[in-house]
Amino acid sequence: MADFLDVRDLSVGFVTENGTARVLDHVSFSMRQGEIMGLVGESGCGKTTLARAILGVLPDNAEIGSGTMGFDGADLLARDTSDLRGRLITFIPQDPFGSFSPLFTVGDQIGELMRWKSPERMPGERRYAASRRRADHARVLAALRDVQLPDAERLLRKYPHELSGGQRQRVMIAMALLPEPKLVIADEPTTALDVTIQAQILKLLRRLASERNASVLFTTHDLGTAWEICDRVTVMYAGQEAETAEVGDFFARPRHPYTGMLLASLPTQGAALRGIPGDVPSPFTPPPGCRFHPRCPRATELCRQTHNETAEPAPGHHVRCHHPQVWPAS
Amino acid sequence: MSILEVSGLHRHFPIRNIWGRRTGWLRALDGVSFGIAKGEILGVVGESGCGKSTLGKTIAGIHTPSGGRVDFEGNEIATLTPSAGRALRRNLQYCYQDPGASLDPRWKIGRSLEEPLIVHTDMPKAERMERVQATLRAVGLPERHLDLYPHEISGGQQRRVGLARILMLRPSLVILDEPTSGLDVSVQAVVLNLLLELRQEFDLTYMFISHDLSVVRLFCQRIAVMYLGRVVEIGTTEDVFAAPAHPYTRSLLSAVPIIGGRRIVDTFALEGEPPSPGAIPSGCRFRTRCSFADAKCAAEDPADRVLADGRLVACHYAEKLETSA
Amino acid sequence: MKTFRRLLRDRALVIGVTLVTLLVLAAIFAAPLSNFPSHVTGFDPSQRLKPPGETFWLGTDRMGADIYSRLLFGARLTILISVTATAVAVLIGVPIGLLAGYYERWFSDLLMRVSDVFLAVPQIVLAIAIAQTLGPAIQNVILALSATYWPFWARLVYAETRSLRNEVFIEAAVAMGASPLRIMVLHVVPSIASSIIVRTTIGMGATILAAASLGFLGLGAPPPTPEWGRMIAESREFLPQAWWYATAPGIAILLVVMGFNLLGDGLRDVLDPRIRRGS
Amino acid sequence: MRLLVLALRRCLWMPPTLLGLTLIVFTVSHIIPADPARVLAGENAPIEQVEALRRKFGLDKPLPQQFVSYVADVVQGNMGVSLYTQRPVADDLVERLPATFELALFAMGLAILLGLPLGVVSALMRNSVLDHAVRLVTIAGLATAAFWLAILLQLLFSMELNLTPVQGRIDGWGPDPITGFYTVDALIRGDVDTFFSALRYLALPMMTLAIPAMATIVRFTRAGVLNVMSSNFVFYQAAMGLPRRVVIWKYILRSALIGTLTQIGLVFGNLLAGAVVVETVYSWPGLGTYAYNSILQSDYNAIMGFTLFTGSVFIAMNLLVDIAQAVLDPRGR
Repeated sequence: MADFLDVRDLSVGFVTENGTARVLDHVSFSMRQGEIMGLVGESGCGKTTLARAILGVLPDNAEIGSGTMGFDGADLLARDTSDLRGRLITFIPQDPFGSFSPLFTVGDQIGELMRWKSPERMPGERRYAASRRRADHARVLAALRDVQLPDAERLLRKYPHELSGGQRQRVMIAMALLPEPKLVIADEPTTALDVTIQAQILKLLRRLASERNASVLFTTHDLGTAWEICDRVTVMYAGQEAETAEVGDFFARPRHPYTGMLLASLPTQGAALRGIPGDVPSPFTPPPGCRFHPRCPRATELCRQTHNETAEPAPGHHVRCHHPQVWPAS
Repeated sequence: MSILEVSGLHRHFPIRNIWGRRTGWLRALDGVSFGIAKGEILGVVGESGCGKSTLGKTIAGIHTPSGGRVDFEGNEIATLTPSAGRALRRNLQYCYQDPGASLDPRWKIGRSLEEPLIVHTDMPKAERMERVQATLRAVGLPERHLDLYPHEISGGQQRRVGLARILMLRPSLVILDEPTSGLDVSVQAVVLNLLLELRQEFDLTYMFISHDLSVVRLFCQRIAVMYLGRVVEIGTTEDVFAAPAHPYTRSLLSAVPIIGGRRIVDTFALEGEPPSPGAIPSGCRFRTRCSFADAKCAAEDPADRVLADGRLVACHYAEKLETSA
Repeated sequence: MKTFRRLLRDRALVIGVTLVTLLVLAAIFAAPLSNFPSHVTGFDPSQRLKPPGETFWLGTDRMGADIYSRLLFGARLTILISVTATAVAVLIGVPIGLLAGYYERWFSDLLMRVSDVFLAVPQIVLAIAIAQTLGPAIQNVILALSATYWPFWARLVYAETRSLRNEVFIEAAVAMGASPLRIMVLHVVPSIASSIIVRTTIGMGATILAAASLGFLGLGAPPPTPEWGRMIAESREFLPQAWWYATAPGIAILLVVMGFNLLGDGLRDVLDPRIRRGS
Repeated sequence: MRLLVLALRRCLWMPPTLLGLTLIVFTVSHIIPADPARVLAGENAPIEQVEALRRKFGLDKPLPQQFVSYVADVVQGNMGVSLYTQRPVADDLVERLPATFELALFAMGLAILLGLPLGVVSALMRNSVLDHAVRLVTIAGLATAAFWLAILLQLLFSMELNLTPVQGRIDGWGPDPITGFYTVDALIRGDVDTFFSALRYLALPMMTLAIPAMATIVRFTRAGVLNVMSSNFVFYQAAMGLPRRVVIWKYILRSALIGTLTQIGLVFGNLLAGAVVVETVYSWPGLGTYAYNSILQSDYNAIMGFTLFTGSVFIAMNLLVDIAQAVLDPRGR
């Protein structure tokens, strides 16, 4: 099955007063139709930048150094994607509260989305015909019921500040699925939620994604969440995609040293706590070659000098490392 | 001998209507009782709105309690005037989620560390500086940091200075409010190790408030689970994680992802969201979401009961619940 | 060195600093700089209403006095009034705002209600009423302006202190046992100092405008002391022939007030880099 | 319902504030000057006349009693008699009110009509040539003395280009009042010539008052829009590909307006204050000229009446702004 989203050799830098932050370094990354792809990594690893690059909403001072982004037959980088956004690719934010305008009701804001992005809208349509408005309204009510929100009609009349965190995130999921997108980009959607609410949202997202056969790119810094909901997982480190694998393989037989050490420092492991010595490199002065080499026990001269190509030591298991043996056998 | 005994602690915030008249109470702490033994690490867990931070701040004297007793090292400190309370609370320090944020950005680090000694002791200057340097070394920072401003050092180093400031008065009990939340996994491990070292070196007792159950499981010896302003279960970490007695604790633990283990997307059952602390249900506060609730739960708010294995639980049917996870 | 370079790059600040320095220099060296220092009180009717030329760079007024020299000496008055009035307003307003903001008790509301009442009356109107009853004199202008401007600082300091009150490092200082006075003096004041400085700089500009308006209405310093506002009032009779008579003092006021406003804006960014640029 | 209660609560604050205002005005007129009676009678009035005045106005009674009687008078609308016009001050104020309000409303309208869009556009096109031009004009606008600007405009438009009259409010006698607003009355009567004549007179004073007001509005709108543009919901709407114009003119503008609204209340207050100076330059027969003349004559009661009146208008204005804000911002409800 052809890869449905194919990011190749993508480099992104942010031009600032004190130099350019090279946040993404020749990242290649792909997703298959209908799967939930995890994009994990610690803060500052570039996962949010990658997600926003796909969405086409990088800030003005962003500079795309290299790379192509094939999606549904077109190169996202080459064209203005505002017609795709909200239609074929939709977005679920981390902070549901801030993503609503406080001055309009929930109904107004969902209505606004449907006006421009409803699957029934003809491209270039100017007038919002009453018939389409009614059909969209029915869709909205169905979608809200689908995300287990009782009394949808009354909810539409409420203002965002009258909803709880969990309710708002459910509305966000409904809004992301209403345009019947091919790809949903969820940027840390459960990070701001309590653990019992997070569990409900993950369960809901998993069910809806499979029912609608929509692919989901799910970014998170919490490896537990990735284990819960993702089919495949990619871990990022300092702007490089260190390792990608099926979720079982990824957690059981990690091959990239960073993945291994990261998993080892998880509190759930019970063993004595071991952090990862050293600090994450600054994007302004990234180390040459593999960016993990200053902290890597396996680092050799090769890692320090040459660009780390992605190898596939096992089927479907990609590791961007010169020594991709299974961890911890160093 | 327990260093801290809390009994029936209440803290209510008034709810005012548009006319400014009080129409009800936000019962953030609704009768909390527990004790902490010397040298122990007690974990206090629960979701947002359960009152765990309010509990920490009320014990530390930042909030004045609406009722109940707090005995710290033998002295009753809940009902004292702020100034009298402050003297007795010298040995009890409260550590904010980001200890670095408790530093005045316009003060040099040395001065921030010296302040507690100036306020509480009449140590001469030389002795103060000597203790400042010793404590700074204890948290693993070089002496030259004394002349720097907080924004001139990294977030991690600021966190260490914040901890050093708390240790200046050589407290015996430190209340840690969510010290690891928002931190990346690798940084979390570094912070927890530092806390353990400091506990060793300064013979500290910790009250560890957190919503992250996997960290609490690793770090604490005993755990108190809070829901809507009350402690619903207290027990040793092994017992609570092995066989949770209270239905809420059970749901809470079943919501924690276990890498390599069962997936909550298949097993998790709890529905709905906790009611607001301003409108706590009658009887048992968890009954609106508990699958075992019956008429008795609706009528009577269960008192704290001690089970056979010494565990404390606030549920009428704790023993009879079948052990299904 | 880096901050100095950043300062230079900030055009608003540079222009502001130059204009304000020019004002100060003009005031200090009014005598040597001016062509006709005697014209501060003396005059020469034979030179009445001369247009700008070599001798009278900015022309002469109805009494034949050199406008350029009178403007220089007027600068002294402008600085005297704006500095003293603003200083008095700050000395009254800041403590009130600090006390009202730090303590959340009955008197903080009372203090704020009182400052609301003062704010309810447009400044210039109350200043007129006060200046008029006390008669035209510099100290009355200063009293009138400071009496009506202190609420601006009370309001500003109240808001800043109230928002600072729930900052973590203040709550930590309280929890640690520092006394309220110690916290106010050692923590609160230094933290809000930068916004007070910014507000004071901009306030100077506003005070100069108000002082000029009082002068224009004849409530400022009595003649013959050179006062920019009154010079413009005098010029009205002789328009449009003596166009320079009205324009010169007006431009002086414009440049000086602009100087203070730009200085204020520039300082806001320099003193408090946390506030995102471009506001 | 909540909104009504909110407004009512704010109204409750009005009487005490007004009382406070009266106290200030009373202090200024009765306590500060050494001998109010002497000031009232005038410098060279004989002693007997001063004594008569002292008894007449009860200035010999203890101060608190004087204050109570002063408040009692004011409440009944009796603000004493104006020395200058020999008529009750209250009547003078009410008679001259429409002229000032017509001028103020036109100036405010112009300031908002130009200020808001300019503020939004200069925020959207940040650091463009337009943005810098607007900021320069704004800073100059805020630094210009209103009375000087008035004289300059007179110099340019009236005297040099004589497009507009130098002073006054209308040719000959104004239309007999229905609302007291010349432009409105002219329109009601369909009398086009008077309408345009009134407009020609309004032009310069309106612009003089509008420019500083507009400068303030541009400044706050620009800051408001910039602030809102960095908020999460603007990013979310961009991520969902909503048309840029919808995001700007519907969502961003409305949020930015909330902040600007409070400033508009302040700006209107300063506009009223500015009228004192600007009306005198254009000898516009409004409250401003009345206040100016009463200053020249040191006509006590008139000055105090004017101060009290403008203060109450200002307080009412702030109340209106608060209510409008509660209407616009559902979180307040």
